[in-house]
Amino acid sequence: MYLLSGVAVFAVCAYALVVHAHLIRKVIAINMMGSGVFVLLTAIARRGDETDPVPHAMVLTGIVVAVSATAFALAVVRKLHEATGHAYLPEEGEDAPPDGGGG
Amino acid sequence: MSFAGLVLDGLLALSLPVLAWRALSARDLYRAVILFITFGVILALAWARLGAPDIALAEAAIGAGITGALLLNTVGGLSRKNDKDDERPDEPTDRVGRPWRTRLAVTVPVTILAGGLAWAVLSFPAPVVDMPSLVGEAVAEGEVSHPVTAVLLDYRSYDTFLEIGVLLLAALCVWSLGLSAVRSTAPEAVSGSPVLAGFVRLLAPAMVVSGVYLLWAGTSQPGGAFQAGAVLGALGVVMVLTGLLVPSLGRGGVVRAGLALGFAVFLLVGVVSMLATGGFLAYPEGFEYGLILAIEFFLTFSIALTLTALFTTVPPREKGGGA
Amino acid sequence: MIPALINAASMFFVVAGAFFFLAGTVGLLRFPDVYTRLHSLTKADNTGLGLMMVGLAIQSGSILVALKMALAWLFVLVSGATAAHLISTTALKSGLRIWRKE
Amino acid sequence: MASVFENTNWMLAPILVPLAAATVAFLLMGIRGEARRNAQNAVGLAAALGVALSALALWAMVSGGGPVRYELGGWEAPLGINLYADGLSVFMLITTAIVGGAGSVYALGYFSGREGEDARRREDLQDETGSFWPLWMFLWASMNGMFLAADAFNLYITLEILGLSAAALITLGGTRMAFSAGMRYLMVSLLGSLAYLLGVALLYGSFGALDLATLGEAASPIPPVWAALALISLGMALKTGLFPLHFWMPAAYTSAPSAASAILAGLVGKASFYLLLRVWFDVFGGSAPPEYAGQIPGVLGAVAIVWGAVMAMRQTRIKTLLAYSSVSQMGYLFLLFALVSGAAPERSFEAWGGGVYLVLAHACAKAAMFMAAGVVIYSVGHDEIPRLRGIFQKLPISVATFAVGGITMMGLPTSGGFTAKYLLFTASVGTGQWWYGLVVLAGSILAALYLLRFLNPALIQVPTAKVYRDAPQIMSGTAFVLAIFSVFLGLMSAPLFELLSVGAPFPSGTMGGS
Repeated sequence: MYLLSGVAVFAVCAYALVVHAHLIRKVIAINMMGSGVFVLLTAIARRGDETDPVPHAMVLTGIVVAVSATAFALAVVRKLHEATGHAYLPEEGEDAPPDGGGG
Repeated sequence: MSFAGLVLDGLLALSLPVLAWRALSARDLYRAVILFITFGVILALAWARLGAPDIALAEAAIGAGITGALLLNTVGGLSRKNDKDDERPDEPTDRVGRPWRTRLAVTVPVTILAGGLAWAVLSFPAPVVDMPSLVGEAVAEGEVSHPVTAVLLDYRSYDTFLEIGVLLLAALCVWSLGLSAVRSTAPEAVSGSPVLAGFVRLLAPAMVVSGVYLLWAGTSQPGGAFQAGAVLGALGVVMVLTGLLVPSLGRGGVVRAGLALGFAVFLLVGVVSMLATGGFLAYPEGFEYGLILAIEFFLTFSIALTLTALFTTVPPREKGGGA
Repeated sequence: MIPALINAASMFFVVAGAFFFLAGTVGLLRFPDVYTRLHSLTKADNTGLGLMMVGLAIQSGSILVALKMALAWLFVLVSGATAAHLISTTALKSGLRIWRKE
Repeated sequence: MASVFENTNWMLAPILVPLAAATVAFLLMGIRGEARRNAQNAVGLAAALGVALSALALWAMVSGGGPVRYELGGWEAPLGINLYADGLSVFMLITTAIVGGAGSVYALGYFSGREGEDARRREDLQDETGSFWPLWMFLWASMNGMFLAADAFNLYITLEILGLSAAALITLGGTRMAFSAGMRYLMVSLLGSLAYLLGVALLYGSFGALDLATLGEAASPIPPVWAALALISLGMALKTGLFPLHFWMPAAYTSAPSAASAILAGLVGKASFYLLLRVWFDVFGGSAPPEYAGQIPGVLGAVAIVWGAVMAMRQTRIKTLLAYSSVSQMGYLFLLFALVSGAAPERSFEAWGGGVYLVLAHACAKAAMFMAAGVVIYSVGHDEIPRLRGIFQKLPISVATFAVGGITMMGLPTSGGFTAKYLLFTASVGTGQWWYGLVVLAGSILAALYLLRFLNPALIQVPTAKVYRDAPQIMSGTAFVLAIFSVFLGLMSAPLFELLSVGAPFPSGTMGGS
C-alpha cells in the first residue's frame, strides 16, 4: 500500500516539476519527490518479519541531504529574484524541451 | 485493531499523493507551502505507522519544520519586494497555464512512469540478502543496541561521514552567494511579540533537554545525533525568528569552526582509527561505544548550528548581484 | 470489575474528547472570520485533547506515562495560546475586520 | 618502496585529501586579503599533489595485483560499505588528477589576477575566490569518491555532493545568467540524483543489498531491475547532458568563472558517465540490458554528435561554441553502448576502451580550450568571435592552445581523440553497424568546421581586437601544456590500455598492449 503511495507521490511531483514555472514550486516538487522515494524505502524495510534498519538509515541521510539542497536552492532563488525581479527561469526556446524532466 | 489499522494506513497512503497534488496546484504560494508542511506532518504519521520513529522525528523537525520555515522565509522575502505591484508573491501567471499540448506531452510520459513503477514495485522478488538478520547479528555482538544508530555510525559510517560533508557544503554554497545581515522576514507582530518571547523562553530549556535526551538515548532506542541536532536546530530557528538569538553569522571564525567541527572530528576519528587499526572508521576494540557517542555529540552540535545558519544566512538584498 | 470500570471511564473520556474535537472542527469550518475560528480551534480542541489524554492516561496504568502526557498537553496549551495570540494580532494589524451580525 | 604502495589505505587518499583540504580552505575563508589567498592556494596545490600521488600509487597497486577491495570500518559487504578500484576507476582517477591538477594551477593565476582588477567588485570577488577552493575540493572529492565507490547508496551521496558543489561553482560567476544557469543545473542535478535514488530503492527492494558486486550477482531480468536500470540511465544521461537532455549545458559552462568552466566541462559530466558505464557493464553486464537497449543511447549519441556540432557552428561566442562542442563530443561517448551490445564480443573491448579513452582525451583538450577562452576573456574583456579578429597577434599562445586542442576534437592522428575515435570507428565497422562509423567521421569534419569559425578570423593579419591587460603567464601556459598533452595522448595509449584491461568487463584480446 505504502509502496504504491510512494510511487504516486513521485509521479505527481514529477509532473508538477515540469509543468510549473515558479522556482519555489519546483523546489517543493523536488522535495516531495524525494519524500516519495523515502516512503517507498520505508515500505520496503517493512516487508519481512523484522523491520530492516538499513533503509531507515538511508532515509535519515536522505532527509538531511534534501534540506541541504533545499537551503541552497532557495538561496539561489532569492539571488535570482534580486538580479532579475522574478523567480522563474528564462525559457530558452528550443533549449528547454517541455518534457525535459519527464522522469 | 487490525481493521482500524488498515483503514488508517489506507487513508494515510491515499492522502500523501492527494496532498502533494493539492500543494503543487495551489494558486497561492503561501498556501502551497502550508500544504507542503501538512504533507510533512502526515508523512511523519505514516512513518510512525511504518515502524520508523527515527524518521518520523527527523521528518517532523527537518522535513516539515525547518524546510517549511525556509520556504516560508523565502516566499516572504520575495513577496515583500513586490508588494507595491501585486499581493501575490511574484507568480508568473501567464506561464502557469500551459497549453494543453504541453500538458499532454508531460502527462503521457509521467503516466507511463507511474505505471511502470507500480508494476515494478508489485513484482519485487524475495530478497537475496537477508539484511535485517545481518544487522541483527552484528548488533547482538556490538555495544550499540539501537540498530539504526549502529547502521548510521558503524556499519555505514562512511555514508554518514559524507553526509555531514553535504551539510557543511550546503552552508558553504549558501555563503558563496554573498552575505548580508541576519534578518528575519517574520511580520512585526511575530518578531516583536512579548508573548512569543515568553513562550520561547519557556520552550528553549525544554527543547534543550529533549535534544540532549535524544542524543543520549540514541544508542539504545530511537533518537540520535540527527534527531537531536534537528530539534536543537529548530530551536535555533525559532529563536532567530523571535529575535532572541542574533548570531553574528558573518565571517566569524567561531561560527565557521563550529560548522566544520562535526565533519572535522569525524574525519579525525577516521584517520586515527586508520592508523590504529589499519582501517578507515574501523573503531578499535572496546572504544566503539565511546567513539560513537563522542562523534554523535559533535555531530549534534554542528547539525544544529548548520541548520540555524542555513536559515539565517540570507543573500544581500541591497546591492546587485554584480550583473 | 475494576478493569471494566477503568475501561468504561477511559472510553467515556475519549469519546467526550472526540466530541469536542468534532465541535471544534465544525466551528473551524462554519464560523465566519479568523477570530471566531481561532476561538473554536483553540478552546474546543484543547479541551478535547485534554479529555482524550485523561482517558488514555487511565488506560496506560503508569504514573510516568500519565505525567508525560500531562506535560505534552501543557505544551500544546501554551503553544496554542501563543499561536492564537500571534495570528489574531497579525490579523488585527493587517486590518482584518471583526465579524458582526448584520 | 613497493611495500608502501601495497597498503590499501591509499584508496582513501584521493577522497580524504581533498575533503581535508576543503575543510581547511573553508576555515581559511575567515581570513581576509592576501594571506587568505596564499594559504588557500597552498592548501589547494598540496591537495592536487596528494591526489596525483595517490592516483599513481593506485595505478601501481592495481596493475601489479589486479582489482582491490577495501572494507570501510572493517565491515564486510553487504552489511558494510566497500571501496573498489579496478583499471577503469584508476583511469578515471588519473583523468581527474591531470585535469584537476591543471585546473588548480590555472586557478592560481585566474583568481590572483581578478582580485586586483576592480576595487568596486572587490568585496564580491573576495567571496568568489574564497569559496572557489573549498567548493572545488568538495567537487574533486566527490568525483574521486564516485570512481572508488562500490555501494549504490554511497554513490548517491557522492552524486549529491557533486551536484551541489558544481552548481555553486556555476553561481560563482555572479551574473544574472550564472544564477539562472546554476539554478537550472541544480534542478537537473537533483532530479537526476532522485531518479538514481529511486532506481537504487527498487534494487534494494528486489535484492536487499546495496553493494554493487552483490547486486551484480543477484541481478536477473525482472521488471524492477528494468525499471531501475531505466531510471538510473535516465538520471545519469540527464546529468551527463545526453541529447536531448543537454539543455542545461551551454549556459552552465558559459557563465561559470573560466577556472570553474574548465573543470566543469572537462570533468563533471564524465563522472555521471562513469556511473552509467559501471551500472550497464559491471552491475548488469550479464543480465539486464537486452541487445537493443544499447541502441537508445547509441542513436541519441549519434544525433548529439551532429546536432551539437551544427549548433556549435552557429555560435558567436567562444565559450558557447565550446559548450555545444561538448554536446557533440559527449555524443561519441554514448556510441559505445550500441557498439558493445553487438554480436562480436572481440569488438566490445575496442568500443568500450575507445569511449573511455575519449573521456580522458576530451577532458584534457576541452579543459585546455576553456582555459584559453578564459585567457581571452581576461585580456580582452569578452569572447565574442566577430570582435576578436586577428587576436592571434596579441594572444598567440591561447589561439595556439585552441588549434592544438582542436586536433583532439577533430580526431587527427597522434591525439588521444584519434585513438578513441579510431577504435569507435573500427568497432562500428566490425559489428556491422557502419552507419555509426559514418557519424564518427562526419563529427570530425563538422568539428573542423566549427573550430575554423573561430580560428579563421583569429588568424587574419590585421588585428582589430584590443587587449587591455595581460593575463598572468601561468594561465595561458597551463592551458597550452594541457592541450599539447592531449595531442600526444595517442602515443601513450599502451600503458593506459593495459591499465584499463585490469578488471575490465570485456576480454581485451590483443588490445591490452597495442
